[in-house]
Amino acid sequence: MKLKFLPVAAALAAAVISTAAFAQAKEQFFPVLVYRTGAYAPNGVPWANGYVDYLKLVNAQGGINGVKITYEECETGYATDKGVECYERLKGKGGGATVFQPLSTGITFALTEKAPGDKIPLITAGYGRSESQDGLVFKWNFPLLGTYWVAADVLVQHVGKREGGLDKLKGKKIALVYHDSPYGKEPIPLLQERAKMHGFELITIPVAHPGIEQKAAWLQIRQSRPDYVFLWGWGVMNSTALKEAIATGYPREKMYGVWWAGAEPDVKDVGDGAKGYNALALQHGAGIAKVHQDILKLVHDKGQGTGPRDEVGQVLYTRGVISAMLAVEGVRRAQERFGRGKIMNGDQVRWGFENLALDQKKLDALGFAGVMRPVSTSCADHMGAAYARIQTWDGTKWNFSSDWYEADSQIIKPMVKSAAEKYAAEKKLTRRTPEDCQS
Amino acid sequence: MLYRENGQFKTTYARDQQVFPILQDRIGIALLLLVAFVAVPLLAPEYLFRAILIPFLILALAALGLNILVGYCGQISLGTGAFMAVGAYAAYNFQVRIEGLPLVLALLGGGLCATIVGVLFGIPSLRIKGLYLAVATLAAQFFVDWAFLRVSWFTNDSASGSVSVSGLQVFGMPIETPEQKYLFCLAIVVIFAVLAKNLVRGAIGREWMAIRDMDVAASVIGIQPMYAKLSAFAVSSFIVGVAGALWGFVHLGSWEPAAFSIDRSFQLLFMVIIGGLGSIMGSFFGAAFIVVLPIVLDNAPYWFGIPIDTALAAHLTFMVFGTLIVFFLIVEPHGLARLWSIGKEKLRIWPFPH
Amino acid sequence: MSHREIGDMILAVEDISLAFGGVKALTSISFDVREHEVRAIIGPNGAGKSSLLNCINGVYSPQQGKIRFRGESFTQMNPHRAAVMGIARTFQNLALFKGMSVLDNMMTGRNLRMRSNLLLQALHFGPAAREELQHREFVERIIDFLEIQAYRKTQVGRLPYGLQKRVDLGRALAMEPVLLLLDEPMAGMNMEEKQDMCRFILDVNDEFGTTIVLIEHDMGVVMDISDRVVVLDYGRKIGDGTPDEVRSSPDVIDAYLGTTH
Amino acid sequence: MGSFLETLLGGLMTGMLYSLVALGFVLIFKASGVFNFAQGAMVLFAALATARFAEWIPHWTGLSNKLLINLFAIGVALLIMIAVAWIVERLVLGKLVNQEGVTLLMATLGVAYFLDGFGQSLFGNAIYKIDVGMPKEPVIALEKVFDGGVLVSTEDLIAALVAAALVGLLALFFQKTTTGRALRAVADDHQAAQSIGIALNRIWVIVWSVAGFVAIVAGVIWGSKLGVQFSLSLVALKALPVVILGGLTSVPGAIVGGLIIGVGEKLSEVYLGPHMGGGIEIWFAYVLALLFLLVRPQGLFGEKIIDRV
Repeated sequence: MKLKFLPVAAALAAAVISTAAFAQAKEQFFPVLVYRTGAYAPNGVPWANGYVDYLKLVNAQGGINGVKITYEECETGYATDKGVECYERLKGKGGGATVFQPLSTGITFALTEKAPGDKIPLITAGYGRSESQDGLVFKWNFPLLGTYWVAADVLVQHVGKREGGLDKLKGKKIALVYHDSPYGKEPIPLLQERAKMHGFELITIPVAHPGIEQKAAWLQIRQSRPDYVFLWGWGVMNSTALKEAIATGYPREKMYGVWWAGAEPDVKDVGDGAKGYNALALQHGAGIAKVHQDILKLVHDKGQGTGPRDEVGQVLYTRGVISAMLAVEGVRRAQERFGRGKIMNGDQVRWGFENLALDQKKLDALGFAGVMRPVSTSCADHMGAAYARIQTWDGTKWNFSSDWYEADSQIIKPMVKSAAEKYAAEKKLTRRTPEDCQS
Repeated sequence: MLYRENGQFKTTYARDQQVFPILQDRIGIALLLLVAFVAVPLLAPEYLFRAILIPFLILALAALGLNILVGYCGQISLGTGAFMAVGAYAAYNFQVRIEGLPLVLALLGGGLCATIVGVLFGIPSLRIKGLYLAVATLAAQFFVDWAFLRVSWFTNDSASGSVSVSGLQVFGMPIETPEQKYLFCLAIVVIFAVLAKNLVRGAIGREWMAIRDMDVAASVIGIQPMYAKLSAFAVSSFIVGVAGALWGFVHLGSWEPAAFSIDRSFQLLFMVIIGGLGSIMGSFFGAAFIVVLPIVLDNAPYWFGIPIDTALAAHLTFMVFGTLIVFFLIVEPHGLARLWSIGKEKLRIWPFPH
Repeated sequence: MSHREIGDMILAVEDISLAFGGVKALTSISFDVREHEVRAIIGPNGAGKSSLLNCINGVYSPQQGKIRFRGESFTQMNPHRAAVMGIARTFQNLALFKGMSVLDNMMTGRNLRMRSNLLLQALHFGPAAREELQHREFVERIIDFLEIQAYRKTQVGRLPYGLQKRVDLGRALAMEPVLLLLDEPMAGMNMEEKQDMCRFILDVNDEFGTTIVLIEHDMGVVMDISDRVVVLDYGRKIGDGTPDEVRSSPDVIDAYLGTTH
Repeated sequence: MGSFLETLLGGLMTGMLYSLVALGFVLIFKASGVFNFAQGAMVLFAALATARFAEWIPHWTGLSNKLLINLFAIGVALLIMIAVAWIVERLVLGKLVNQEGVTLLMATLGVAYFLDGFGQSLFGNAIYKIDVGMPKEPVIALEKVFDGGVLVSTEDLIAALVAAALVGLLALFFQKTTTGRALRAVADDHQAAQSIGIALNRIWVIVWSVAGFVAIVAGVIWGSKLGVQFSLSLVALKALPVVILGGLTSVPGAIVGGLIIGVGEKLSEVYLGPHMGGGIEIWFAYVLALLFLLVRPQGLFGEKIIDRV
């Protein structure tokens, strides 16, 4: 058996490599890790469609300074070991992968260990490990636009404001209903920090994968009567949470979801019941901006749309678009230094991400006016922005219901530093020097 | 014509008791090892190592461990993933808490902890039989998963509950490149395979099989069911634990309990049954089949340049996989190992049918 | 008949009663077995013969009564202790280890005598290997004795019934038992198979001087080979003595007239 | 006290649904000795079929009456499940007669993989709605007695009632109808059943169809609660401790076991959970069943196994 499989697999793998080898000279290869199947598919699919559609758009507009984009999808099913297999499968293709975006905290953890060896950057826009903001330790991780600590911090700020000042949170109860996995646990340290500062009580209620069994959780909530519920769910867990909230009569107005619990699939089939439910917006919300019109015009109208047309402009779709845009702009930025119209390798792209300077003008030019705020990263700060807004579901669509909040770096910075230090110590890494930052 | 035992007379029982009494088999194995240890590291591309060979070896080891329990002692377990998890997290703790502890010791330590947990959850087997036991072992699965998510001490208080290791080395040699990792796993797997083979062909192996085949008769002969069953659980979960540690340390590098979920347990049971219950070699066949098949299936479209929607491809993989499972169970319920030995028999008497 | 002198009492069953739920299987049975003798237990189906053997080697535990074996007395045996003390047993409807080879089946009979620990066995080294060999040699002697050399490596599941019966006997003999309990060793055999089996049993009794308690239906066989006979009917003892005494006992006669032919 | 009652009720109602899924296991195990791990996949498959046809039928027929649509959809789903049962018998079980229990178990896992893939590539893999007009808003009872009253989720209540009705129906079917008796005969002894002229394969098709029907009902109930989506196939896991607690071969066992597990789970989560960091219900059920088995290895109502020599 083994003997039989070795040559077969070897041959096939060889075939893959060789095709990669003589891949057309002027193409930049983007691997696309997706999950279009399994428990989390309903949320994974629109993101993937947005991501791919944007790559198609860039090609339709002539590529990155003339460099065409090639891409290949690989199905991870949100499972870590499948994710690793996909990573290994795609990292060598098309002359070398540009950047990976696993859209899974679990996979991110695994790839964080592998990426440095292969010199391939990871973008984890709005997820991943919060301490990876510290670029001096996490050279290859880019949690652009925000981490879970940012999200949690903004939520606390918002409910504080709603109470009329953070000091008013004293004696209040906030329940965190979270997906029992690294993803769901990320915000806990920050919330505990804030709880200490403002003297509110934090009740943590884990929900086991995939999150369809929440009756007990919500009975607890009904009994402990928290003033607010933060929902850290993904996939079917979100809609289930809303349904149980209805079934146990917890007011949706007092529920706040993270930006992964604030999209159409989470509320659609709950319908009117979800009216009043709030969720964070990772900068952008839903709706058609210029970039969407371009995609409709240059991709969908050409019959090349990846998903259904009416999906364009949805929350997760747009997040996919933004993620792809960030990846592409990293390459563009790298080209400015290492040569326009050239193919960038992982190391060069990393520099690009480290020196992103997407000001409002650039964003408007790209068609992202009104979708997001400027992002500017540095060697030390791999996040680039820490802003978010609250959006509210009115029964048919998401509307913004707050203006911008910026996460309090006073609180997050030290946490990031100490966590990153701990990681560096475990891995026996030394912080990067200014010289290294120039590279 | 080449495969014959004619003229190979065994003059002593010692000769007769060799693992591979037939010369050609010995040569075959020698060649196989030569290829595995020398040729493969030289020839195979990185993807083959990282995505196929290393997972194959580690899961084959786990399947080997499970096979001792299910195949030899007849105790069905659906908690294998849990024992892998115990091995992995225990090894992790040994590594981070004991400064400069050699990797091998950490792995074996992981194995030992898995043994303890395994025996603990094996105790019900003294009263519960068959499918009841199988489902009961799920208790281990879910409890252990939960414990590693909840008790932050196990994960060295990492905020996310995910742990990671790096800078692996054995006797001063680093285990970083795929080749090194592959050879390290291969060495461990070969050693364990030999040890396991010795066990199952020795006294304890006979006790396990006796319990499996006819427990009353076994006890009449003087075999103590308690000792036989618990020793099977112990040996099995030790091997499984080491495999788990390897899975975390060598393959993933960073993991969370989800890496050892119930799906893993089922996957391993598949390997054992498809490969062949009560066969060391079967564990390898099964592992190869279950690891390689899905990858081949969902790579196939790209290799043959058929553009196919990712979701559809994944679903087709599911369907083909399920169908093949059923197909093999129908064709040869005793697993690939049986097919293999039948093939050998045919070859031995070829060209004469009888 | 064989010429070896019967020794003194080795096994005594004293007033044994056994019941499953309400059903009485045995009611106050008593009898004894002397060293080196061949003791037969006969009786119609469901007379409780097998249950009696199961009590003797502790598979069942009787509600009342004692079993005295080699001077020690037990209110209830357990299989392991019985085995350790040298009681071996074959089964009415074969209880061989179907998945294992003839050789391995017999080797299990030696397990009690194997001392080397798991680690040594795993390394298959030094004492472990040597031990394995010694016992292999012993088992080979039994294989020769039972004339099944050709089937050493065959899975017992694949053997014809008659041969399986032999393996069953061989497995018991491998234990070098002091007392051998045979549960219908000739059931379902044809004439010459029976003759072979008789020969084996007598030889065992002769050469190894093993005491034998056997259950058998075939009256002819019983009368030929056994020194003394116990007769059971509906779980009660209705006769005990030499074949001739039993044959002439009225209770036995009508018990049998009542059931057979 | 009020909260205790709520938890108890919640547990009982969830338990009723567990019983329903468990029943699927028991039926098949009784008649064919197969421990059917495909039960979960069948629930998902049935739910997907129902949900999608409920969407499509209006398009095709222009039908507008919700009740009719749902009935039609369920009807179609039932036909499909019968087809599945027939195919499974033909292509899988029929070929695996008197194999080891564990081999059959693995075969059903194979079937499960196939159904998961097939169902989703046929019907899609987004979240779909089953709207059988279940009331969503809860009612508060006994407000006089306890402060805050006792909250009763009407949806769960109805679901539980439907489940209970179905369970009762099946119990009757087993006791009264000739087919039911035939099934029981098969369960007790395959050879004997055949000898008195019961065609096994026919029986198996029937049983799997009945299990398919149970899957539909379970699928519709869970589906309208959670939305129809891959995760539905995981509800079957919740039924495993139920079947071993109740005994693999006992219909009443499935019912009582379901209630015990349901209540045990919820009480443990709500009252023990907070002290243990939460999320314990996932293993509590199993540990409960395990401890129970130590006392009664054959489960609550399972037949005792005596091995004779």
